[in-house]
Amino acid sequence: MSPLQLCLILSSLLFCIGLVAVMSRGNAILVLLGVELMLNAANINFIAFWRYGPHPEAGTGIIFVLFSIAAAAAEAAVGFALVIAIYRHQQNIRLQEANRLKG
Amino acid sequence: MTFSAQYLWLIPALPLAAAALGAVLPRTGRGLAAGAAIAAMVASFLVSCVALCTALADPAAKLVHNFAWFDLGSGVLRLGWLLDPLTAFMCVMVTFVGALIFIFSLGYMKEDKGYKQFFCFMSLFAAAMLGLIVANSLLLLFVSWELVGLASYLLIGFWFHKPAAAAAAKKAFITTRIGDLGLLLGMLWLYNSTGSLLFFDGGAGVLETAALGSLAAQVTVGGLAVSTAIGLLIFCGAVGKSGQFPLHVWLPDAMEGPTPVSALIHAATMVAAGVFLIARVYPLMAADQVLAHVPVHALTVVAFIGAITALMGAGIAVAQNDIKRVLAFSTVSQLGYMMLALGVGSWVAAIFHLLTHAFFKALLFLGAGSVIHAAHHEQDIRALGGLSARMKVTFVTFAIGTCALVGMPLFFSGFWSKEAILHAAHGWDVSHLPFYAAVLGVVLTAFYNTRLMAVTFFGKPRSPGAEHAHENSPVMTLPLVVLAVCAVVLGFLNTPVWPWLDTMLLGKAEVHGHSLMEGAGLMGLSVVLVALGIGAGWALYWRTTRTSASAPDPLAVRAPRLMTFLAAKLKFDELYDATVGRLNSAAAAFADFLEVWVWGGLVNLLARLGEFTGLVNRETDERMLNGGFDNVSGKVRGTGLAYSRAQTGGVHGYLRFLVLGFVILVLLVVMGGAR
Amino acid sequence: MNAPGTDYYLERAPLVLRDAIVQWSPVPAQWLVHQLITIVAILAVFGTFFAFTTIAERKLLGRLQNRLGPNRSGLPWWKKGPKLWGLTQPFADAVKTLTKEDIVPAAADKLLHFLAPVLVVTFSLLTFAVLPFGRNLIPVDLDAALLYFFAAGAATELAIFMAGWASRNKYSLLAAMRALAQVISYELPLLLSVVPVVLIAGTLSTQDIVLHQGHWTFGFLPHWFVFTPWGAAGFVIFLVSALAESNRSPFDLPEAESELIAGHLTEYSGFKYALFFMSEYFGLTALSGLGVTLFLGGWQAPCPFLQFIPSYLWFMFKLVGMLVFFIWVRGTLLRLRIDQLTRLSWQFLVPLALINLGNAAFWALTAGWTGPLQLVRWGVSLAIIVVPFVLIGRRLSGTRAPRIYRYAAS
Amino acid sequence: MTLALFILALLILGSAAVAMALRNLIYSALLLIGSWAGIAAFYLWAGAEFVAFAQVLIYVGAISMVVLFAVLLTKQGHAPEPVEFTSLSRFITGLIAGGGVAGVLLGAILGMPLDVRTAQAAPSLTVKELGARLMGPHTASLLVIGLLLTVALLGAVLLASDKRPDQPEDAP
Repeated sequence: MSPLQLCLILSSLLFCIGLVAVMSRGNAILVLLGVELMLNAANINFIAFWRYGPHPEAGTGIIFVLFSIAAAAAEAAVGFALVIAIYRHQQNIRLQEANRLKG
Repeated sequence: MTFSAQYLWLIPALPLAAAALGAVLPRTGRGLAAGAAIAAMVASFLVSCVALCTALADPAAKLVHNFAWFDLGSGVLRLGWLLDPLTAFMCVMVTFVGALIFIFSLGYMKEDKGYKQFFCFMSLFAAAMLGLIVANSLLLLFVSWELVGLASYLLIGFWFHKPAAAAAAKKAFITTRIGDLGLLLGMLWLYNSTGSLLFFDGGAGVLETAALGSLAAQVTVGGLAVSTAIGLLIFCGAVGKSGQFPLHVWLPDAMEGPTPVSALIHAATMVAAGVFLIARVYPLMAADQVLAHVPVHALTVVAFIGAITALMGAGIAVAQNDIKRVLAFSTVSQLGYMMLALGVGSWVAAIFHLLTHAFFKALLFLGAGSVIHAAHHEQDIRALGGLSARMKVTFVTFAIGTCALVGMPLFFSGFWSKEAILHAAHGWDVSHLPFYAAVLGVVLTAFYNTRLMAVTFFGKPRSPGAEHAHENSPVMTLPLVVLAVCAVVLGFLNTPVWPWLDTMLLGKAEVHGHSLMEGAGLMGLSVVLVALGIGAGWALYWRTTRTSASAPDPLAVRAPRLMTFLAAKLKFDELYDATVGRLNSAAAAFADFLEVWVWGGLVNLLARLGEFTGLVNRETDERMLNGGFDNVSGKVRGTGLAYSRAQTGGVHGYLRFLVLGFVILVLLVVMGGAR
Repeated sequence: MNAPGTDYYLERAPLVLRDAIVQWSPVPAQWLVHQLITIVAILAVFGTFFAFTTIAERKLLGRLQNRLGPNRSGLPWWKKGPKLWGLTQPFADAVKTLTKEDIVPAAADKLLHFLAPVLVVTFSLLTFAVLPFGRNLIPVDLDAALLYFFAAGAATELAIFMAGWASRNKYSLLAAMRALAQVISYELPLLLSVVPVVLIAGTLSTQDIVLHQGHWTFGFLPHWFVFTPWGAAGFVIFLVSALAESNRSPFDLPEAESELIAGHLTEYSGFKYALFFMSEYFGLTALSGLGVTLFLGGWQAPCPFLQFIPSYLWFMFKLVGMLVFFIWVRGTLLRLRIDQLTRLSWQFLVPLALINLGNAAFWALTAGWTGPLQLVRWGVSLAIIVVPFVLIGRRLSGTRAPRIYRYAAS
Repeated sequence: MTLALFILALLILGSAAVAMALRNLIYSALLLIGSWAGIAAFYLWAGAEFVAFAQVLIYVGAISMVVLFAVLLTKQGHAPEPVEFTSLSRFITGLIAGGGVAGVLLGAILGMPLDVRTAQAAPSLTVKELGARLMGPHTASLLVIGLLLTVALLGAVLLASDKRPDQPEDAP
C-alpha cells in the first residue's frame, strides 16, 4: 500500500468519524465540531495529493488548504454564534428540538 | 517641467485625499475640512493646467500610462490614465468651476450643521468626476461613474430629513442606475469581443483601428453591427447620467439638494459625464458610419434623442415657477443640444458647448443660490421680484449668464457654441428634423430666460423675503464675477474666425479660420430667432410686471391648457407612474391573483376532490361494503403517517437520508459501471 | 574598521563547545545529543534567567515602592557570612515551593488539573525555539518562524483555561473566561503589529529579519525597525499587546488578586504554582525576545565598532532592557477594567495597527525615494501614524465624561 | 516514515473518535484540539510547514477558544443535562450510514490504482514562493476569502448579539 493511500484512508476515516458524530449526536456544539473534523479530513486529502501529486511546485494544494482553513474559521464563527442564538431561544442546544423555522 | 500621463492620477487623488480627511475629521473640524477641500481643488487645477500645457504641446498625441490592476489567473485586468486635449480641457474646466463652487459654498453653507460632510461629499464627487475624465479604461471610467452616482445620491439627499430630498435622491440614483445597466452590459460585451477595456494601448486598445474594424465588421441581432449595439448600450448610460429623454425625470427633482450641489451636478460634473463619455468613445460610436446596409447608425439615435431633449426641456422650462427648476430644465435642454452635436458628427462643437455651458450654467446656479440665500430661501420666482436694485452684483452677473445661455450675439460665449451646433445640425445630411427642433428650442430658450429675468429681478418685491434681500458677502459674489468674466471670454476661444479649440481637440497643428460671412445666413437667422423669443418674453412679462405672488401667469391666461401641460413637465412622471409603475403593480397583482386563485384554487380543488372522494368512500363504505375498505384506507393512512414522520424538522433525520442516498447512489453508479 | 564576522572566535565559542561534546558521544546518538544540548542550554540559561528576573522584579518593585525588597537570604552554610544583597532568594523560593504540600481540590478534574501547569510551561518554552539568540545561535531556523512563534504562544492561554476550568471554582472559571477574552482581543493587534515587519523584511524567518536590520547609515545610525515611523508605532502597539498577552500588569485581569483571589491559580499550590509562575516569566521573556528580534535589531550591535562584543551578549542586554521596562510598567500603572481592556484593543489598537500596516506599505512602495524625497517620505509616514493616533485618541477620550478627582485636593 | 504516519493516524483518529463519543463537552473539545494538533503534525510530516503552523494558530489558537466560549456560554461545561445518545436508534442508523460512507470511500481508495510519484523527497515550497502564488494567480480567490471572513465576522456579531438591530440601545 502506498503512502498516498494511507493518507487517503486516514482522511476518509476521519471524515466518517465526523459524519457519525454529526448524525448521531444531539448536541449542537458536537455537531459543529463534527463538521470541523470533516473539513479537516478534506484538508488532509489536499495535502496528501499535493505531496504525492505530479506538480507539487505549483502549491495549489497548500493554497487550497489555506483557503479552506479560512472558510472553516468563518464557519466556526457563524456556527457558534448560531448555537448561542439557539441557546438563547430555547434554553438548551439540543438539535433535535430545534425543528421549527419559526418560534 | 516635464509631465507625463504617469502623474495624471494626482488630479483625482488630491480631492479624494481631501474627502478622506473630511471623513475622519471630527465634527468640530469644519474649517479644516473646507480648507482642505478648496486647497485640493486648487492644487488639482494647477496640475490640470500643467497637464493642459503638455497636451497642447502636441495635440495629436495620446499620452497613456497603463498598468496591471489585478491578476485574474487567466488574464490580467489593466487600468490606465490618458492625457489628450479632451481630458486636459475637461480637467481644467472641472477643477476651475469646482474650486469656485467650493468657495461659494463657504458662504452658502455657513449655517448648515452638515458643513463638514458637505465638503467631504463634494470632494468625493469632484474626485470621482476627475477620475472618470483621466481614465484610459472603460472599467476605471465605470468605477468612477458609479462613484459619481453614489456621491450625487449623497449630495441630493444631503438634507435627507426633508422627505422630498430623500425621495429625489432615490429617484436620481435609481433612474441613472437604469442607464448604468446598459453601460455595464455594453462594457461586458466590449470586453468579451475585444478582450480589453483600455481605450488606447499602443494599437491594442478598443478605440484604435484594429478593434474598431473587427467590431464594425461583425453583425448581431437585427442586422446591427456589434459596434452599433455596444455604442447604443453605452449611450444608455449617457442618457441616464446626462438627463436625456426618456430618463431626464430625475434631473429637475435633484434640485432638492443644496444649490452649490445643483451647480456642481448641472454645470461641471455629473451631467457633463454623459456627454464626455460619448465624446470619449466617439470613434466607437462612429465606427458604423462607413457601413451603408445597417438598419440604424448609433449616432443617428444620439442625434434624435438629443433633439427631442433639447426641444422638450426648453418647452417645459417655460412653465416652471421655481427658479432652480427653470435652470434645471434649461440644463436638460442644453444637454440635448450637446447630444445633438455629437449625433450629427461634430463632437468638438459638443465639447465646446459643454465647456461654455459649464461656466455660464455654474454662474446661473450660483446666482440663483445667491438670490435664494439673500431672499431667505424663497425659490418661487412669483414671490421674488425687484431684486435688480437690491442685489446689484448678482443681478449683473446673472444677466451676463442669461445672455450667454440665450445666445446674445457676438460677445457671449453661448452664442458661439450654440452657433457651432446649429451649423453642424444644418449640415447633417440624414435628416433636417433635428435642426428644426434646435431652432425652435432657441426661440423657447430666449423666451423663458426673458421671463425668468423679468419676473425675478424686476417689478416690485412680492414677499417679505424678497423685500429684505440684500447683497451677499464677497465670498459668494466673487465666484460669480469670475464666472461671469469667463462666460464672456471663453467664447473667443473658438469663433469661426479663429477655431483654436476645434483644432486642438481634433489634434491638428494649425488654426485655419474662415470668414464670418460663410455662416452669416444661419447666424442671422439665429439672431432673429433670439430677438423673437426675447420680444415675446418682453411683451408678456416685462411690459406688464407682475403685481402679487398669486397673480396668474400671463401665458396661462392666454393659453391655459398648454401652460398646465407644460407645468406638469409634459406629464412624464405621471406617464411613468401609469406605465412602469402600473406595470409593476399589475405584475404584483397578477402574482397575487395567481397565488390566490390559480395555485390556491388548485389546492382547494384538490382538497375538494379529496373531500369528495372521502365522501364517496364513506358513502360506499357505509352503504355498500364493510371492513374491506376500512382496512385499505387504514393502510393508506398508515403509509401517509409513515411518510410524514420523515418530515420531522430534525436535522439528523434529513442528514441520515442524505448520506444513505449518497451511499446508494455511489453503489448504483459503481455497479452500473461494472456491468 | 574591520568588523568581526561570523567566524569571530567569541561568536563561535558556544558552537565549538557544543560540537566538542557531540564528538564524545557515540555516532548513532549524535543527532540526539546535538538537540539535547540545545534544549538543555535553553533550559539552563533561561531557568537561571527566570530566577534572576524574579529577584530583579522584587527588588525593583521594592525600590519603586520606596522599600528595600528581599535582602536577607545569603548562603545556607555560611551563617555569619555576607548577605549577597539577597541574591540567593530565588533558590530559597525554589526549595520552599518544592517542599510545600501539593493540594488538589476534591471536586477538581484531577487529570486536567495536573495537565494544565505542565502544558503551560511546555508551550511557553516551545516559543524559544525560533528566537535568534546570536549570529550563529538559533535553535531551529524555520522558514515560517514567526507563524510558529504565535502558534505555540496561542496554546498557553488554552492551558490557562484548563487550569481555571479544572479547579471547579467559580473564581478560577471567571479567570479562565477573562483569559480567553483577553487573548482573543489582543491576539489581533499583536499579530497586526508584527505584520509590517514581515512586509518590509519580506520574510517570516526571524534570523532573516534580524539580518535585514544589520546596516548603518553614516556608519553609526543602526537600521533597526524601531527607528522608522511605522516601526516605532508598531513597537508601541507590540509592547502594549505583549503586556496583555503575557497577562502582566496593567492587564493582569485573569489573576487579579483583589477581584478573583488569585484567578486560575487559586487552587494551585506548591510546585504546580511555581510552574505557572515560571511560565508567566518564560512567556514574558519570549515575547520580549521577539520584540528585540523584530524591532530592536535582534543581536545586532548598535554601532559597528561595538561588534567586538559577541552578538548573544547584545541580545541579552536588549532582553534585560525590555524586562526592566516591563517591571517598571508593572510598578507604575494601575490595572484596567475588563471593558476598558477590550475597548482599548478593538477601538484603539486594532485600527491603529491596521493604519500602521498601510503605513508600512507606503514605506515599502517609496523605498526608491532618495535625497530630499527621503524627507518627504519620513514626513508623510509620520503623518500617517500620528494624525490617526491623535484623532482616534481624542474621539475615544471625548466620549468619556470629564474626569472628577473626587478625593484629591484641588 | 510510514511508522510515523501510523502513529500520527492513530493519534488523530483515536482522539477524534473518543472526543465524539464523550459526554463531557469540555473533554470533547480538548481532545479534539489534540486531534487538530495531530493533523498539524501530519502536515509537518508531509512537508507543508506553513500550513501546519497556520493550522495550529487558527484551530488551536482561535477556533478552540470559540468552542470553549460557546460551551461555557451555553452552560454545557458541567453537563447538568444529559449530553448523551438520547436515541439509540439514531445512533445505530448514524453508525450504519457512516459505516456505509466509510465502506464506499475505502473501497474506492483501495480499488484505485493511484499513480504515485516515485521521487519520495518531500517537495519544498518556501513561504515567499507561497506568498507570490497567493498574490499572483490566486488574488481573486484571496479577495473573495477576505470578503467571506468579513461577512462572517459581521454575521457572527449580529447573530450572537442580544439586541435586535431594530431595537433601541437601552430598551428594557
